[in-house]
Amino acid sequence: MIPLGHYVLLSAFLFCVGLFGVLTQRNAIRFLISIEIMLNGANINLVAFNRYFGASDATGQVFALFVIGVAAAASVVGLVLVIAVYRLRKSVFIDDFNLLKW
Amino acid sequence: MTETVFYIIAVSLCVFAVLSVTVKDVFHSAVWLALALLSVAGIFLSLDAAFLGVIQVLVYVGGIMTLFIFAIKLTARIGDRSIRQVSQQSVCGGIVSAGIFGVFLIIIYANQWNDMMLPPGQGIGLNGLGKALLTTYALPFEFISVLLLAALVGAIVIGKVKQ
Amino acid sequence: MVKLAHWISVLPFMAFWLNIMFGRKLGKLSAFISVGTSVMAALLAVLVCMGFMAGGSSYALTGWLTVNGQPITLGIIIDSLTVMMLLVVTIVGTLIQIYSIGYMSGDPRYSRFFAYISLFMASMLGLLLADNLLLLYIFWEGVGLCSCLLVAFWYEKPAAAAAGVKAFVTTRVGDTGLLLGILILLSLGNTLHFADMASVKGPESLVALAAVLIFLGAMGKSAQFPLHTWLPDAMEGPTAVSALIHAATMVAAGVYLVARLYGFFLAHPLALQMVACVGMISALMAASIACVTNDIKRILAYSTISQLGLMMLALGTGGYTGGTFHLMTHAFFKALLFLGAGSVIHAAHTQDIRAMGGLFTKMKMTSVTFIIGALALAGIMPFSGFWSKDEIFCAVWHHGNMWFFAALIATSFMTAFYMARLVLLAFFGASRLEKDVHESPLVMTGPLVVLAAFSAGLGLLGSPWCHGAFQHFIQAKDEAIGLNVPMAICSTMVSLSGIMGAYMIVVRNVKFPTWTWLKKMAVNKYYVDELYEVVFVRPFQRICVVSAVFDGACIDRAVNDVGRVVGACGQAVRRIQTGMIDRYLLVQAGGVLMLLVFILGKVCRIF
Amino acid sequence: MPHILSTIIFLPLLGALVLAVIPARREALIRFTAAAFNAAVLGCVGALCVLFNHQNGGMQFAEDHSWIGQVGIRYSLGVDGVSLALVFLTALLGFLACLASDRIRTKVKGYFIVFQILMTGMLGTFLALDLVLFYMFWETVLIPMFFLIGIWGGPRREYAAWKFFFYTLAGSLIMLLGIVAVYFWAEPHSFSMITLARSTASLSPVVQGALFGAFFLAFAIKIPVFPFHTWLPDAHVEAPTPVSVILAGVLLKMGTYGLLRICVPLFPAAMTMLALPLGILGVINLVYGACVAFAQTDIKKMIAYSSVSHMGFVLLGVAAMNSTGFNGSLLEMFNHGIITGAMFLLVGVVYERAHTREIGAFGGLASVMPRYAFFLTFMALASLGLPGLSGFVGEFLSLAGVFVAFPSVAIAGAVGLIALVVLFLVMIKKMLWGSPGKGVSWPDMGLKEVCIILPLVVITLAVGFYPDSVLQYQKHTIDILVKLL
Repeated sequence: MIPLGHYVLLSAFLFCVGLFGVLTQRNAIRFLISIEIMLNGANINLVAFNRYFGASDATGQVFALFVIGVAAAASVVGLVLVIAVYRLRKSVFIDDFNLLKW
Repeated sequence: MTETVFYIIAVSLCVFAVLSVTVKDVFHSAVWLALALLSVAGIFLSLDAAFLGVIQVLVYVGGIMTLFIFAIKLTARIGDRSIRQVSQQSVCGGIVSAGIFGVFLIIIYANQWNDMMLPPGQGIGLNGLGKALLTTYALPFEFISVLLLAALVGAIVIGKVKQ
Repeated sequence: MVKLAHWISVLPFMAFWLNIMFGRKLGKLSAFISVGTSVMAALLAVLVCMGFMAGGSSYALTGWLTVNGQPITLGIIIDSLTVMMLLVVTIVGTLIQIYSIGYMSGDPRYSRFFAYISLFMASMLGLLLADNLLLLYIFWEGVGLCSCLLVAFWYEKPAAAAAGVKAFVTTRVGDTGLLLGILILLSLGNTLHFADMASVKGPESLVALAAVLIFLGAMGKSAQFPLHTWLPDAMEGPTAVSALIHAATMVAAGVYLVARLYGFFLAHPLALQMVACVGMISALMAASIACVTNDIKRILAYSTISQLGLMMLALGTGGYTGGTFHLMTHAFFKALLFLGAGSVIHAAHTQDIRAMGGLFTKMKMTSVTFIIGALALAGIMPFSGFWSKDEIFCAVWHHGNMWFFAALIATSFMTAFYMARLVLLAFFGASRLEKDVHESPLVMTGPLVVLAAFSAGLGLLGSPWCHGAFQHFIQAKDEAIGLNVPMAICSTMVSLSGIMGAYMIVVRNVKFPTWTWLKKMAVNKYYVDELYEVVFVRPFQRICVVSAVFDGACIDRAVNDVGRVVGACGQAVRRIQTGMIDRYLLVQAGGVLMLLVFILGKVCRIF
Repeated sequence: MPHILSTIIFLPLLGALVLAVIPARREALIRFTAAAFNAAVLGCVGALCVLFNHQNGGMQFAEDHSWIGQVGIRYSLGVDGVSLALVFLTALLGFLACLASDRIRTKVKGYFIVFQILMTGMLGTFLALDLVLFYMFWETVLIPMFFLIGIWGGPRREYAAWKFFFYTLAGSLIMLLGIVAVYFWAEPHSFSMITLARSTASLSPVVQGALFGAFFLAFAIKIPVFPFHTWLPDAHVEAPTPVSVILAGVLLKMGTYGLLRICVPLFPAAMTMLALPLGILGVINLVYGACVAFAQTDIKKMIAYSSVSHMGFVLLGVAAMNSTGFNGSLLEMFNHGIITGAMFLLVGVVYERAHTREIGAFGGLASVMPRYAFFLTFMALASLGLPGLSGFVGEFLSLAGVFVAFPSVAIAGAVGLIALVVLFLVMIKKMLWGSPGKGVSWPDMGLKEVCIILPLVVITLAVGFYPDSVLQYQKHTIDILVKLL
């Protein structure tokens, strides 16, 4: 039998790896990839708690579904933006887009 | 038996995630991500959330990954590999994320529910999930469709090449 | 009749406003307005004198101010001293204004001169009529202002402008003493009215300090020792001004103040002692300087300081009649001498007596009157100077100590010496003038004759022939009336020896073995001016420049620095916004981490 | 006239609205209506003076309506002996400054609208009896003055305007703190000065001292007291002449009025405790102001510093803490407003002809402009405290009052007076006497300029000869004030 702790540990690990990815990437697309990893980490947590605690109702799973939906919408818009910016600045690296500085 | 399967999938998931984040080439990173998403689907199955696993495979691996591949192909240029992918502040990022992971570990091990075993009985089935979706969560369900539509239209508008 | 006394001061004031407002249009007429009002004032003064003889008394006019709960009322004081001074000032003032019609005839600001003269007359007469110290102080400053305006009348000359400012500031230093004296008396709850000045309540030391401070005001106005430097410089003004203000009236105000507060001063022997000492020092010092100066007006200026010193000496040693009598006679003959000098300068266009000579033959009227004045000043028998100086001799002999008497003898000797020297150099001997010289017009010599008559005859009032009329009039309390024959012989001997000395030096040019360093000191006026320059004027200017620089550099910069510091902080904080997204995310994640640590540590006590 | 005070305060505001309607190019009409409204205000204040009952020292023509109910802030106005003279001074100087504003040629409409708002602010400050209302009017004065200096000023106007604005604002914010603190510490929570006067007296001296410190800082910057005075010369040098008249004539008095109206009745224990430091500050103001003024070459800066030293006298009067001292300081405020207002008008006359303020540029003006010379000499003598003119009476009463309390301070003040005398006499010598320099051939004062100066000269003479004409109004109020101590 798998204790709940392992699931939570797994999702925490995924979340932190995603966070590390977000903090260190220069490429905008890898940035979005890392965000996907973080979101999946959260999903695992949701479903795990739903299974272990409230198995009778489906709140956890419904939320996981919505997370997937929203993540999809977000990454679509993110990628399109990256492509639009790429078309303008011929670069995908985040530190090139620093117009909004002092 | 299912424990060993779960642990195999979990470890592979962790490896894929780490690889996806650290590998040099963007395309390889995307591929590792796909594998990671698949293993997440596996985890869902082990949690008796079969529908979710399927949705995960369909939406994430099928939909979003193709998007990523397209994006990578559109923006990747030759010689991209040589450019340094990791920003100067990788060390700080690592420390902060490790710190947060450490805090999470502490939270996990400081709580009593982490060694709780799987309660008997099956998780909620598909019809329970469907009933919940269309009754208590009907409003968010409608919203999510509107959201996806908006994202769609927005992506088309932004992505349109101006003459 | 006495109730009209305040008009004596108001009439010239009206003349002042008329001349100021319509000065340009009036032109020559302004002279007649001011002389007219002056004559009316003189007549009023005579009427008031007769009214006083018939038992007139002081009267109050209106309430003015309440200070420390003490109502101060304005009033007019009528007593022998005031009446005497009123007569002196109005008569001398009128004669001098008549004289200055001729003297100032060609001046472009003719009407403004007479306006200032009228304002001066108004203030001086107001000063005499004031019945309390505060009202006196107000007119006291008015007189100071007029002297400053008139000294700086020809303000094109920088020397005249500087002299005017110097006059006003030096007298203002003295007046601050008077003001502080008034403040002390007020703070002790006295009413400042002259009537009850004798019985002043308050601690002995504080009231003595008030007396000394009030005398400081008198010293400033009467150009006594420490504050005398402005009088010789005030000779820059027209000679008529010097005659009226710096000989007869304004400088006498200090002596008048001491005489007016005589009861108050008598109650504090310390203050009287100081009056006598200051008088002695001023007399000796000024007389010595006068012996060696060559500018005719400066000789007379130093002579005035010296004579005022004698009056202060007399008052200081209890000689109330001596002081007041000399005050009256001195006003006339010193005015005469100044006007004579003015007529000489008007004709010879030079003020240096060594460049004059032989004027006696060319300017008969001026010379005769000038010599009468000189003899009166020297104190020769029939003239007024002898009688008043004799009173001082008696007073100092009876009450003063030996030092004062020795100083008196020396001053009389020197007075006779420099007057004889002046007369001999200016009027006799060979004429050293380039152009020929003609007598001044009648409008100038007329007043000279009248003044000469007064200088000659006025002394008899105090002589035994009129059996001490002046002493009775002035209600002297303790004087022994009657001529003290040996004292008279002694003073005459001193004066004659002074004249003989001058004759020997000037005509026979015999070289007396005088002490050279004393002569050098006297020529340089005992370096008092330079001392004040080094001690007061230059440090004040330096303090001002330093404080201006301090104000600009320290306080102003401090305020601006506050602004700059805030700006600098703004710059520093601004650098954090680098525009790099991952930098923001890192800071955000760090924030989350710290938040988690804080919450878990503090709130949930997990650590 | 039930609401005469409100009409006096808001008439200029009405004027501003009317001016807003007039098209900008009709400058003559704008000037005329502005002058008309100011004349109307002066008329109302004149009527107020006539209707004012001398014997009654308390508040007259009081108006009291609730304004912000929840907190208890009331719209309460009132005039008594202390504020009557200053309201008259404001109305008079406002009217004369309005007449003297024909030198302003750029953006005339904006100028007069802002000028009217300034008038409202000033009149309100002197008539308000509610601390918050007082604070509101105190702030409304700042903004128009900032624009008046900032837009129509001299070359360094921005710097001067900003400095003036921030300096005074910093002080008044601390005063706001004080107002709120008083509201909470006083027993019956209220903002009205009258009720507070009764209740704060019971506070402990330390608390009163702290509150007094907060209020005093704002007033000290406005008066200005020694360390906080550096904004004054810059503001004066850069302000156009009519604004300079108002700045010197009225704004400085708001600080000292605050002392007399708020600090004395509300914090009597603190005032008596801190009277000596106040006196010492007054003497420093007096001597320091005169010394620095003596070393200035710019005539306006010299007069600005000289008004710093005149304010030293007002501080001495307040430090005396007795009826003579208060009478003296209040009279000195009125006289200083009249005299320094006239001095700045005269400087404006010369500046308009010579377009320079360097004293070295003038010399021998007396032979070129005799009428101007007469007025400048008259006003200089009045400000150096020549007896017989109004300057002396205020200074004398202040010195007499402070002599009773602290003799040494009074002696230092009297000696400091000599520096003031030297300052003004040397100014007269440099400007008027001496031989006229080359190019010094300007026309003498015109009829209009004389008519503007004349009322001030007449008032100076009248108060100098008969000070009771002003003192009678304030005597009884000050007796009540002294009884509070």
